[in-house]
Amino acid sequence: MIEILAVLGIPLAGGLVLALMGERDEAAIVNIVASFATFVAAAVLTARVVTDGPMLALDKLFFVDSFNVFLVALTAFVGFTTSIFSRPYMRIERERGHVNAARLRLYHSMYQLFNFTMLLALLTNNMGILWVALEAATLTTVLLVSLYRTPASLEAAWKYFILCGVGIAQALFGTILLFFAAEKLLGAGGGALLWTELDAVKGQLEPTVLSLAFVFLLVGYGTKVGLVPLHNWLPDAHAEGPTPVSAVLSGLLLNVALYAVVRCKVLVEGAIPTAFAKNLMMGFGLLSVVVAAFLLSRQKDIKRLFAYSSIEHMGIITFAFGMGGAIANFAGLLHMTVHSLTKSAIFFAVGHATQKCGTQAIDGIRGLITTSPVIGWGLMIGTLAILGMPPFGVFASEFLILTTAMREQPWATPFLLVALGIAFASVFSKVQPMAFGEPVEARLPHRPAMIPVFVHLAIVLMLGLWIPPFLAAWYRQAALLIG
Amino acid sequence: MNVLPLYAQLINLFAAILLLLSFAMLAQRRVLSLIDLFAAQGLALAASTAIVAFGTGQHHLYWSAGLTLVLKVFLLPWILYRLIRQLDVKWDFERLINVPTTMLIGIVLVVFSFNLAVPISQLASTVTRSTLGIAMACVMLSFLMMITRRKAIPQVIGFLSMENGLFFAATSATYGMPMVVELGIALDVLVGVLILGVFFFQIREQFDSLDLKHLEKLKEGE
Amino acid sequence: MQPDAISLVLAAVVAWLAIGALGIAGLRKLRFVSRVLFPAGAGVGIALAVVAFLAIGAPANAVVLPFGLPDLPFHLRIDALSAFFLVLLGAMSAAISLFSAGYFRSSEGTPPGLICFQYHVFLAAMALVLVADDAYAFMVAWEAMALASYFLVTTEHRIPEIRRAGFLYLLIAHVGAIGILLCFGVLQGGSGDYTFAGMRAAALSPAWASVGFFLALFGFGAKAGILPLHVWLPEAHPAAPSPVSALMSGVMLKTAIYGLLRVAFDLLQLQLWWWGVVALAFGLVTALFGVIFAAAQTDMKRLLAYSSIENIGIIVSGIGLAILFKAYDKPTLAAIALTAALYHALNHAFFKSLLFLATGAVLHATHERSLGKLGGLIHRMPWVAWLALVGTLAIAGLPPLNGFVSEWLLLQAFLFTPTLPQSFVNMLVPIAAAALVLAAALAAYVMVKFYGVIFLGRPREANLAYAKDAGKHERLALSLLAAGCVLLGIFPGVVIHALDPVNVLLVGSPVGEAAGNWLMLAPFGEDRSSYSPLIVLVVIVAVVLVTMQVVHRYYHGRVRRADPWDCGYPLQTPRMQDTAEGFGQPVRQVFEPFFRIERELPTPFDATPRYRVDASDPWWHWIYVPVARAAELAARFVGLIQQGRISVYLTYSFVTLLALLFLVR
Amino acid sequence: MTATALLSQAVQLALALALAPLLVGWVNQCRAWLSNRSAPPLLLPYRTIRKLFMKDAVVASNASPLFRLTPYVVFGAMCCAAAIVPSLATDLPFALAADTIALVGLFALARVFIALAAMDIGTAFGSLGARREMFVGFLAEPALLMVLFTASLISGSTSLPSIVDTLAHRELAIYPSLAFAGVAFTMVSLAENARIPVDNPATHLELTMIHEAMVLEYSARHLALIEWASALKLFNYSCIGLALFFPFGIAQGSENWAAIALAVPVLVGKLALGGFLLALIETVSAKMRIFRAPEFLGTAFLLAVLAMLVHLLLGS
Repeated sequence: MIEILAVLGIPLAGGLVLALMGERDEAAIVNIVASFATFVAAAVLTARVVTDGPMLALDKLFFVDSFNVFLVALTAFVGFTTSIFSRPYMRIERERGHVNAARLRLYHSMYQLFNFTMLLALLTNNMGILWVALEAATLTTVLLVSLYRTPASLEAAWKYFILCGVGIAQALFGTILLFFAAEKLLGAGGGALLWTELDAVKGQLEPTVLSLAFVFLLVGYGTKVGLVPLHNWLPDAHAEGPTPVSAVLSGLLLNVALYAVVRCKVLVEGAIPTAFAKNLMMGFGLLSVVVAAFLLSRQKDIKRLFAYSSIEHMGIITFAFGMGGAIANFAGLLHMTVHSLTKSAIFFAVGHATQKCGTQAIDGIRGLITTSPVIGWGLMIGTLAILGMPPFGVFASEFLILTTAMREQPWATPFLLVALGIAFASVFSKVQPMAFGEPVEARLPHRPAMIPVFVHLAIVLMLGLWIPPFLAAWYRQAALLIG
Repeated sequence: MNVLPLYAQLINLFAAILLLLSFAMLAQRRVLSLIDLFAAQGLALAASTAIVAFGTGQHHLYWSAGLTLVLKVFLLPWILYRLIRQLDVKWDFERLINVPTTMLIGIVLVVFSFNLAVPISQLASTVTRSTLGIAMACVMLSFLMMITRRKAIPQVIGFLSMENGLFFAATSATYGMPMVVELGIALDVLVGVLILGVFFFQIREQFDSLDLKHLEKLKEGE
Repeated sequence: MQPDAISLVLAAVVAWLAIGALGIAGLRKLRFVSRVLFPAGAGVGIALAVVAFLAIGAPANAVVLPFGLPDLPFHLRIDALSAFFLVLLGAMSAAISLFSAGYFRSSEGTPPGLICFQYHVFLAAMALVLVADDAYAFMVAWEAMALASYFLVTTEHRIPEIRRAGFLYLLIAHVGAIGILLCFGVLQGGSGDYTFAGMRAAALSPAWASVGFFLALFGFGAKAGILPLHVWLPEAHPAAPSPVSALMSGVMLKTAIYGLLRVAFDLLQLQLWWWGVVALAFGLVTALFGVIFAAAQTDMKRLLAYSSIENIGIIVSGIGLAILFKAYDKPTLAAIALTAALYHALNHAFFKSLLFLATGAVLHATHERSLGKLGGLIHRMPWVAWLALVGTLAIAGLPPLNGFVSEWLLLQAFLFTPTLPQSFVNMLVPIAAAALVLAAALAAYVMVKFYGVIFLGRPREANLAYAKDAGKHERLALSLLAAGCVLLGIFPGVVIHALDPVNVLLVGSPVGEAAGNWLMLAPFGEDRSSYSPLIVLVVIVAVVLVTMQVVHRYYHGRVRRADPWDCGYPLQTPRMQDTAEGFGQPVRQVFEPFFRIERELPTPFDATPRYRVDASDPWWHWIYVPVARAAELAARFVGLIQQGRISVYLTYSFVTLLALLFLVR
Repeated sequence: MTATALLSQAVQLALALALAPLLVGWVNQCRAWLSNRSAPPLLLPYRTIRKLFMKDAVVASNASPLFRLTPYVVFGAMCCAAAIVPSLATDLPFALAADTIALVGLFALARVFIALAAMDIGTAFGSLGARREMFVGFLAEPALLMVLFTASLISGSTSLPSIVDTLAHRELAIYPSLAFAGVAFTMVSLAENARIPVDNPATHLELTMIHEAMVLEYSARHLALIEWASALKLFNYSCIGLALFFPFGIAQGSENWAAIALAVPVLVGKLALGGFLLALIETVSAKMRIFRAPEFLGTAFLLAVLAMLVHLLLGS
């Protein structure tokens, strides 16, 4: 209870404080401290849930079970490491005149609020609040994406806003339909939107309405997940915002949106006897993987490249959850974890690399290993990890997903094989000369914060070789929950 | 077939008005008139919400009605008016698809939405269930409007109008969502419009116009 | 308590990893790395070989490590098959590490400590591949192996061609790995049990088993270099430092063979005859293609890379034959075919490592990889040259050296296919045997070219006169490998006897007692066929010695040195010798359809006539270029959907929504 | 393995060493007759070899030890081969050491060494000869093996004495496959022994030579050994041909000394006839361009494969 309030309250308060205190040198420190406090609170909450089991709080308004608590912990953790990374990064941006004091103030404040909205979306039990939180997350990130006020960033932010706004409006319609269906069973009071209540009666919900609702919810939240063909905002928003924002967008927001989809899927699965929801998710997942793989090969901007890689991985996770079953769900959850850790680590490395070379163009970044081995190896290892090279965790989950798919959905495997192959070729052929090759000389005015990169990669490496028992137990419970 | 109670008939009437306004917005060429139509839609929405509240005794819907009235009839149109005056974009504008075609597509969408809503409406316990189809049609029409417009402001108005359709669905088909959710939605909409307002200025500052054709640089195709 | 084999293997792996970690610690200390760490690694290799050799005949033993996936900790197990390949790994790594001790210089692009790290991780990963007993551990080790070798290949990463080679290598390795992964997905049979024990227990339908087998053939074929997945080999081998090429060609390709054997004979419980036919066909086509291309190469390491493709083809055809016999329930014959394949794997490891290391020594001495600029090194580098001669004769498949033994066995196995009940398969024999013999004969051609152009004749460049012979580490390593080639050649009976536990494990029957004679190789009895390399060697040596004695005793034995005669042509220059291109010309001409040849012919009026011919790999143009183009085209097409126009994006969402709504009603 | 067997082995080897130059002389004589030239003496090859042994060896200044070693190795390999091929009797203890496949391997060994030696001096002709020799070799070797395989399939053994035993001493059967194989074998032998139409042993016409180009740099005892070795090679091939296609008269076992004694004149007669036929073929055909050789040997290869297929189809 108190932990939940702390998890939500600290970033909210942090956002307000940062908004009020204005841009000073300490703002970045406050940002880190607030993020760290959030992380500690999340850790405590996690410990509570691990020991005591799922909990409902505040008149059933908040609900924590093994599925969302691990996402809360992950979100708070990546939020914290990103805040560490963002300090030198934004300082350099400031000194180079890309942002001014007012914008930096906006940035810090919005960063905290964004964390708040994500945590709210994860923790709430109310499908309506979930929607509100996700919409609020869109709003805060729109401001973050447009931070540089360049034509490109404005365009990206505008597209992001309109597409996600419209998308999420569909999700609201889906939520209304859900409410409409549940209200008969649960009454018009607040109960009809509470996930726990819905989950309890999901078998009796009207299938026709629910399938209709699921279409709206999937299209709505799917837009935020970045499922093809609803993904068009994603690469723009990732590429044009500040890199810490790209890191949290890719590493966290997509996860949270996918979380929403999965919550809805659980309800719909319970209500509809057919494999409708499964097939839909598998179809979207596969389409995303394939299309993203092809688009990867056309990228000239490093951040865009990894944005498409995020689409690809979201596709894989969606496919896994669509397939369902203990192993696939386990793998999907694991993949969510390792993807957000790896992808954010990559964005950290990319952020410093782009600052070092003064460009986001892939052709302009060369020979990082020679000039700054730390950034170069960070990028190289991160890329190999995200491409599914063992012994990193991404491989562990892809291993489970692919082997399961081979038996359960063999028709999908040729697509996956082709897509993963093309994705590998596209990404690696672009990253290899960036890390290797003849160096481009440049210096950074501040020491880059590379610790988060290696901490993330170390965790991912560990997850590939050894998943701590408590984490495994946790994933298993969550996998069971998802069904 | 038994006759519906008066309030239900009134709601159906307002539903029809909403749909009509949606069509009108789809066809409207002038920005200012578009805002007027949007305000009118908000008014119809508020009225219907109030009637639902009156007819069914769901008193929290009065709050919703009031909120709608303030937000969608006064506040948002006022903001938009101000924006247009400051940005000086009153003139007519071209569009992607011509009006008759748009209307034809719109009619097809309405038929489709009704078709989709009929089996669901049978299940509802509310008297106003048949409005679900209309609400869906409104959402679809707003969507269509957003697709066809090439300027930023009408696109946003389309977006807001879509919100209206959703709101109508919430109130008439289900007698309203829980209050906390509605407040949240309203807050989001308000903040969204404010942010968009800021955006308009920035876009115009960067591109000297609010034409969306300037916002087509980020792409993959050649 | 005596430690069991698997713990010792694990200890070796850990030792290698530790040596690698020490390399990181001494990142730029060349002396420390080369004088201490690499010899230590060689010591571990010897120990591993001994342990594994003792384990071949011993019962399998297993261990479960406390990490891995939650329900799937790493299972390790050593049985006869793994032990055999571990022997190979241990022996090769010992020699190659020894060579590396003298080879790496600080001028290479990557610091020596890092190379040491990557090198030992590579070794450790290969060892783990061979003892992995569940799909996950296998895949982790497999890809770690690919990754470590990738970094080794791109040691000099500033050169764009080397980066390209590394990229191509890793790409094909990765796609192959996905194939293997899917293969394991099939083999687990939906049970969710990814241990090899579980896979053995899974009852697969023939259709699923076939899917599994062909995925394995694809996946392992990509690593082994089976056509048409071979294109990375001739790129990666020249790019890598020579010890790494030796390790990759000598050992890493064999891990793919190991994997194929593991899946085809151990994990799959049934074999269908047509798998064998397909494997045989792929193997032979690969062998022929590899050797024909080797003949046309002008870069010594590329030539060896294509020769590796050839040898892999021979091994795979042996495996195909073994599958064929096994499917028709003729275990003894299957054992002979399998023995031939395993033996050839072993032989290839020895002579190919020897030759790659020799090219490494040449490369260091001359800084030249192109055959067109070498020549006459037998005078400057006698050690390397004479030891390389052993390898050359062995790889050319000449008695009494080791390459001949395995080819002999394979041909013997071929001669007994007519006992199969299927007449179609019987008709295959002449063609298959002919292809095999042709490949073997061409190999001799290729190796004469290789050896003759590098070591014999006159130096084609002036600076070759300053070439220095290899150092003592290198000499020792080369001598060990050459001794291996000879010993494996003249004591085949002993080797085959040692291989029998593998045969029993995989095909359920030993080759038989007849083959176990140390002197004589006679798998079907002496009246059917027999071969005794030792006697052949003794007789040849005896004749040579006797003749020498006689000639020198009864005649004067005087020797006078003079200019070469050459039909009296007076103005001889080294440039008038056959170049590598010239030597390859007959093969290019005869097998023209296999090549993609670009010629640049001078006209009679050219003041500076230039002749250029470029024979490139057609598979590149037949498969890879079209695939790349198709992918590019598809990408461009897919790119079109991302127009940049927001209305279009909204339309996508809208249409998606409508389509799904339409679907749901 | 008995003492008599060893003795018969020794006799056979000695006979091969002794008769090989004679066969060459005989073929040369026949060729001269057939082309209406006055014939050289029958014993000329012996005299040549003796003369060469007497001379001072002239070795190119940049020759490596490999160059000087090669003649001995080639000679050794050919002796080894001669010990395997049954010419008089089938009980050859040494034949166990190498079957037909190994025999082909021995020929290849000799070929590789001589080609390497040819490249060692680094002259234009040397490497040209080496290249062409290996070229002919890789075309001829498969065809030869196919021929031997056909015989092996018929007799169920790859050991030459067993093949001869089967073909000569079991019940008489007509093997149509052997007809094809015989033609193929003849063609291969021509190529392998540097005979017209593939090569011409009597010429030093620079651009057409193969074998002679390789041994250009050899002189004196080295050349003598090489000449002797190539004579042995011709002898071996002839004996293989006789053993496969006209095995009659070869003694079975080694106990029967009378049979062995009888086998000697039979062998000489067969060789005389074979030598004459060889000379005849050489006389009536013309030397081919080197790049016609693949067609020629390809035909041989095809015939050999056909022989095998015929055997498999007809079962005989």
